[in-house]
Amino acid sequence: MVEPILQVRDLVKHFAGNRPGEIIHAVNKVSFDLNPGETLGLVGESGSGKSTIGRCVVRLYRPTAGSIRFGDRDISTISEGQMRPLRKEIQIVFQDPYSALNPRMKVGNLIGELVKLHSDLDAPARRERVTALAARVHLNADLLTRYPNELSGGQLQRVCIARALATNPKVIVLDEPTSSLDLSVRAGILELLGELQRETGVAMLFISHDLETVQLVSHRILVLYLGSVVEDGPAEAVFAKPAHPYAQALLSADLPPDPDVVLDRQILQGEVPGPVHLPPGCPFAPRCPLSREDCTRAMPPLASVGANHHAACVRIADGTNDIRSAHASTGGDIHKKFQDQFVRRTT
Amino acid sequence: MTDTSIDRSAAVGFTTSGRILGIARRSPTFAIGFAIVTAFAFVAIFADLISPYGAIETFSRQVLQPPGVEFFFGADGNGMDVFSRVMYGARYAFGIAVPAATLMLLIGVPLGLVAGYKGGVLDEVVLRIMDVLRSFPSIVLALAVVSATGQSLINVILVIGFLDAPIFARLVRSEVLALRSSGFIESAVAAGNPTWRILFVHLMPNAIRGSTAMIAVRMAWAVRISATLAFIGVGIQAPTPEWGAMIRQGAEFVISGEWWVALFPGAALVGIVLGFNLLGDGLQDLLDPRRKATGK
Amino acid sequence: MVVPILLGITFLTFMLVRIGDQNPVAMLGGPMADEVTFAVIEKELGLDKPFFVQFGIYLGNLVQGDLGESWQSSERVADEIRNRLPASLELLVFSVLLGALVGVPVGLRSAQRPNGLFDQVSRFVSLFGFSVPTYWIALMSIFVFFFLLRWAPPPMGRLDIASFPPPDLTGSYFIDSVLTGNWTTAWSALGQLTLPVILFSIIVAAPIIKHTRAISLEVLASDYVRYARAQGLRPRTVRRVALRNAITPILTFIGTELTGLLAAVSLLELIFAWGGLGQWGLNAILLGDFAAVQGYVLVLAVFSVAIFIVLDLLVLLLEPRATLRP
Amino acid sequence: MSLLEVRNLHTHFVSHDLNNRSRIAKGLNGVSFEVDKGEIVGIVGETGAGKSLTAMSIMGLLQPPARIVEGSVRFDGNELVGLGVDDLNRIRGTELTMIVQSPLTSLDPLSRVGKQLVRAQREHRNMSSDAAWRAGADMLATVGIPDAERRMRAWPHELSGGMAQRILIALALINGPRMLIADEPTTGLDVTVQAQILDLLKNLVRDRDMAAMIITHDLGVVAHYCTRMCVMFAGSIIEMGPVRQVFNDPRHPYTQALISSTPKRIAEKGYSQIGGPPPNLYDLPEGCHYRDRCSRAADLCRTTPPLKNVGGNHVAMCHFADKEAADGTVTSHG
Repeated sequence: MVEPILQVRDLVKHFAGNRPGEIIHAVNKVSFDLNPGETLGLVGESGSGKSTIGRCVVRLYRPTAGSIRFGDRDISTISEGQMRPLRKEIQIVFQDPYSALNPRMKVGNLIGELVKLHSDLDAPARRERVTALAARVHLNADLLTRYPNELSGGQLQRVCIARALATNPKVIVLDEPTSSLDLSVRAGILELLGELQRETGVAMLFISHDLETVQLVSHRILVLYLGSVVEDGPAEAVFAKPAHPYAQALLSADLPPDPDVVLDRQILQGEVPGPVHLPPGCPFAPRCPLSREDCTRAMPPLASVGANHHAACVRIADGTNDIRSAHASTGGDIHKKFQDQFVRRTT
Repeated sequence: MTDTSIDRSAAVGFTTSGRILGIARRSPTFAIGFAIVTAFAFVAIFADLISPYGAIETFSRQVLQPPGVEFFFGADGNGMDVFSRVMYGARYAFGIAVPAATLMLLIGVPLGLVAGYKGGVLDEVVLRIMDVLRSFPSIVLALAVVSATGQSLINVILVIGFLDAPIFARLVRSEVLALRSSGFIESAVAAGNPTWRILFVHLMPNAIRGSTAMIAVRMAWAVRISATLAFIGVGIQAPTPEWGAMIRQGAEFVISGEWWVALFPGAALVGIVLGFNLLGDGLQDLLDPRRKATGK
Repeated sequence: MVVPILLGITFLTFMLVRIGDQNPVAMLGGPMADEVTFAVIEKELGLDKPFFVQFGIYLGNLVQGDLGESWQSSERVADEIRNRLPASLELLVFSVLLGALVGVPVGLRSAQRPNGLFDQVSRFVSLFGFSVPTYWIALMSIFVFFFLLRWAPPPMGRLDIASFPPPDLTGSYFIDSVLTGNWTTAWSALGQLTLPVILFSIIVAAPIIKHTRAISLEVLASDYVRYARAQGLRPRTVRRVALRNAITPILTFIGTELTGLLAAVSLLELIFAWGGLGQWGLNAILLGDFAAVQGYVLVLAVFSVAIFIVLDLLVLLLEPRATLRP
Repeated sequence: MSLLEVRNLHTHFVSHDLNNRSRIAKGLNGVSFEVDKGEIVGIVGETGAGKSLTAMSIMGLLQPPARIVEGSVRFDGNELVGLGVDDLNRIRGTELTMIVQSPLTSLDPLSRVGKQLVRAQREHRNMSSDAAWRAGADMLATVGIPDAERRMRAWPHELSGGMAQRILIALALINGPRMLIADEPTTGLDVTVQAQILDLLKNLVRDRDMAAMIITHDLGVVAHYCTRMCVMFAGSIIEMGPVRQVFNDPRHPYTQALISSTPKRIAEKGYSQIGGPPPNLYDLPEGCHYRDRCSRAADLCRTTPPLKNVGGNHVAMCHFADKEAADGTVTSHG
C-alpha cells in the first residue's frame, strides 16, 4: 500500500468573529488522506469549511489544532520561513483567475516567477521552461507577452495551472477552479486537469460546490457540513448510495441538464446556519428530517457503510438512515407530467 | 462571471492627437489641470529668460506704481516688479511641492506598505499616529513646528513632507488592504514569494498606481501650506519671491488701495494649486477601473 | 481610547514649543535686561526646572482646570479661551451651516447627471474652493466690497465701534442680540458676519460638494436603487430611498471635515481682526507664548475628539447595522 | 397575441475610448421571442451572451452608456420601449415584475422588510398601510417564510441569502403580476436552497396562472423548470423551442457544443468540443456570429443565417439547421 502524500488528522481552524468574543468554527476535527495520483473531491455548501481546509493544507492559514503530515513532515506548525521551500511541492489554483494574478506583470513573467523562485535555471533556460509549460496547458506562445486583462477567463485559468505545474509539485489544491468559468470553457479546464494528472501522477484536492464537476474528476469524495466530515468514500459509491441524510439531500438537489431524467428531490427546510454557535452533537441535527434524541448528544463517529466508505450518522447502525422514508419525495413524476402536458398543447 | 467582452481593437488606430482628444473628452479636468501645471512648470524653468526684470531688482522711483506698460503687474512697496517676482515665485512653488512630495513618497509608501501588509504592531502604531494627526489640525501643527524649528526653506519642506507622510501612508495602506482582499497576495504567498518580493514586486506597483492621483492633490496642499506659512510670517520671508510672502507684503497696501501687490501672487498661487487639484481629480477618473467605458 | 490621544497631543505640543529657537524669556525681559532679570523671569515662568518636571507640573494644573498664564496678556489661559471660543464658534457654525446647505444639494444634483454640464461646473467650483487660500480671498473681498464698493462694514472685529455686545446667552452676538431684541446691535453683528461667513462657507462647501457627489454616485448605482426602479416605484420615492441611504455617510464626512476647520478659521480671524480663539492662538504660536499655545492646541484636540464621539453616536442612531464596539 | 412580445431588440453600449473614437459594443443584436400565459421560458447562454441585458432592456432599467437602439417590447399589446417613466411604472412592479441574482444587496438596507412590502403596494394602488401590512405578512407566509410577523420587522442585513430571495419573490408577487422575470434567481445560493427557491417559484407561477421568464447559465435549471428555452450567443437567440426537443435534438452547433460540455456528457463521450474565446462585442464577425468558433463553418456562414423552423416551433439560426442539409447543401423549407 503506497504511502499517502498528505495525511490530515483532526484539523481544526477557528477565526475571530467581528463581534468581540465571537468565534467562527470554520473547520472542526477533519481527517483525510490524499494518495499520489489521486483526486480527492471536497464537496459542501457555503460555510462547510472546504475552502478553509484547502488554505490550511497549503499553509495560507495556520491551523488552530490538528496535524498535516506532508510527505514525512508535519507542516501545521512550522514557521513561514521553513514552509517557503516546501511550497514548490504543494501548489494552489484559485477560483477567480483575474484576482489571483498580478495585473501589472506579463503572463510570461507570471509563470516564470515560479521557475525563478524554486529553481536556479538562468534566464534563457527559464524562458524555455515557460514556453514548454504554456504549450503543456494549450496556451499559444504569443499570449506570454500580454497582460492578464487582455486574456479571457479560461486562458487565465490555464496560466494559473501552468504556474501550479511549474515546480512539478506533489500536490495541487484546486479551490473552485471552474466555478467562475463558462460551461464550454470549464470543460476544457477539466480535461486539462485530467490529462495532467494522468501524465504527472500529481495528487489533487478538488474543492467545489458543483456536484457534477466533482463527480467527473474525483476518485474519492469528502462531503462536508458546517466544518465537519459527514461522509467520505469512493466517488461512485457516494454518488450511487449516499448514506448520510445530508449527503442524500445534497446529491438529490443536483439538477442534471437532461429533461428526461426523473428527479427524486429531497428538499430540506431552512438553510445552513452560521458557523458561530455550533449545535451540539451532529451539526446537521437541527435540519435533519430523521433527527432523533441521541443525535444531539455527541458528534456521531464515521461508521463504515461499505468498502472504504463511511458516514457520520447514528442511524446507520440500525439502517434507518434513508432520508426518503421521512416524507414523500417531491421530485420525478410531477415535473414530467407538467412538461408533457404543456408540450402537447402548443404543437 | 468575468467580463469577457475583451476589446482587442483598442490598439488599432492610435494617434497622439486622437489620444490627447480622447483623454480630454474622457476627463476634461485632467486636461485643464495638465495644461495649467505644464504652463507653470515652463514659467518656473525659464523664469530668468522670460522675466523682464530680476527677482529682487529695485526701482526706487517706481515704488507702488500701478500695473502698466513698464510693470505689467505693477511695482511693490520696495519698487520691485511684481510680474517678474511672480514668475520666480513659480520656482518656489515647485521647489517646495516636488521635494515635499518625494519625501512623502519615500516615507509614506514603505510605511503604508508594511503597515497594510504586516498588520500587527506597526499597523497599530501607524493608526495611532493617524488618529493623533487627524484630531490635530495640520495648519497649526505646521505652524508650531516651523515657528519652533526656524524658517528656512529646507525646514518648510521637511515639515510639510513629514506632516504629509502619515496621510499618504494611510492612503497606501488602504490600497494594500484592498489588494490583500483581492487574493493575488495570497497566490503570491502560496507561490513561495519571500516577503520582500511580495512587498516591492507585487504590492508596491499596484499600490502606487492606486495612489498616484493622491500625489498631485498632496502637492497642491504642500504649495498652499508653504504659502500660508510665509503669509503668517513663519515660513520663507521677503525679499525671497515666494508668493505667500508677497501676499503678506501686499496685505498692508490693500487698505490703502494698492490692490495689485497682493492680487497677482495670490492669483498665481490659486492657479497652480487649482492645476494640481484638477490633475489629481482627473487622474482619479482615468485610473479608476470602475469608470472605464467597456460595456457588458 | 480618547485619553491617550489627548495626552499624546499635549505632550507633543509641550515638547514642540520648547525645542524651538524661540526664547520667551528674552522677549519678556526686553533688549535692556541683564542676566539677573533673565534668571528671575525664567524662575517665575518655571522654565528653569528640567523638562519632565515642567510637564508634570503642567499636567497637575491641567487636571484642576488651570491651563497656566499667557505671557502676552498675563491673563489666565483658561479665561482667554472661555472668552474667545464663542467668537470662533459663531463664525465656524454659521459658515458650516451655509456651506452644507449649499454643498449638499449641489453635490446631489451633480450626481444625477454625471459628466453633465452642471456636474462639470460644480466640480470646477468645488476644486476652486479647494485651491483658494482663505486669507487671500479675504483680502481681495475686503478690497472689493469694503474699499471699493463700501457694501461691507470695515473689517474690524465682531461689532462696529458704536455698538456694545449683547448679554451673553449663546455666545453668538447675533443670536443674543436678536433674542434680547436690540435690533441695531443685531444688524451690526450680522453686517460684520456676512463677508467672513460667505467666504468661509466656500472653503467649507468645496469638500462637501466633492464627497456628496461621490457618495450619491455610489448610492445611485447600487443594486437596491436599481431594484427600487424595477419595482416601479415613483421616481420621487426612488430618490427618497437613495437620499436616505446617502445622508449618513454625508453627515459623517461633514463631521470629520469640521475638525480641521476650527484651525483653518484662525486665518480668517486674523484678517477680519475677529478677536476669536484662532487669532489669539496664532499669535501665541508666533510669539512663543507656551502656555497659550498648549491651551489652544488642547482646545482644538478636545473639539475634534468630541466631534468624533458625536459622529459615532449619530451613526449608531441612523444605521441599523452599526453595533456598539467597546 | 402573446403576453410579452419582443421583436428585433438591439441594445448597444456607446462609449469613447482613449483614442477619442466612439466604440460600440453590440450587446443585443435583434432579439425576438414571445412569452405566453402559463409558460416558463428559459433564457440560457454564457457570460456576455446578453441574457441579463435582455431583462434589463425589457424592464427599462438600462443606464447610460447602454441604450435600446432598435426593436420593440410589447406587454399585453402596449409598447414599452420609449414609454415615459410614469406610464412604464403602471406596468412595472404591478403587471410585470422581476427578481434578481443578489437579493441581499437589492433590498433597501435602511427599511425593514414590512415597510418595503407596504411601500411596493401603496406606490401602485391606494390602500391603507394596515391592509398593506397584513397583505405583506400573508405573502411572506405564502413564500414559505416561518413566523412572518417577526420577519416583517427584520432588517435586510439580518436575512440569509435564501430568506432574502423569498422576500424578493414576495415583493414581486404582492401586486398580483401577470408575468415574472427571474434574472439568475439562484446563482448566488447553495444547491439545497436553490432547490427550495426553484420549486417555490414554479408552484407560485403555476398556481397563479402567470407567465415567467428564467434567465440562467445552468442548463439543469432550464431542463427541469422551463417549458420552452432560448439559447443566446453574442446578443442573439440562436435556437429556441420546447425544452425536450432542444435538449434531445439540438440543431445549432453552439447549442450542441453547450449541451455536450456538461460534466455528465464529457464523462460519457470522453471529450468535449472545446469552446473558443468569448465573442468580442466590439467587433462581431459578419453573418453568423458563431462563425469563428463553429466546427461546420463554411463560406455560406458569411451571410446572416435565417431562423429555420425545424418542426414543432423549434427554430435554429443556422444555414445547416435542418437535418438533411447537414452535408452543407442549402435546402430551405418551412
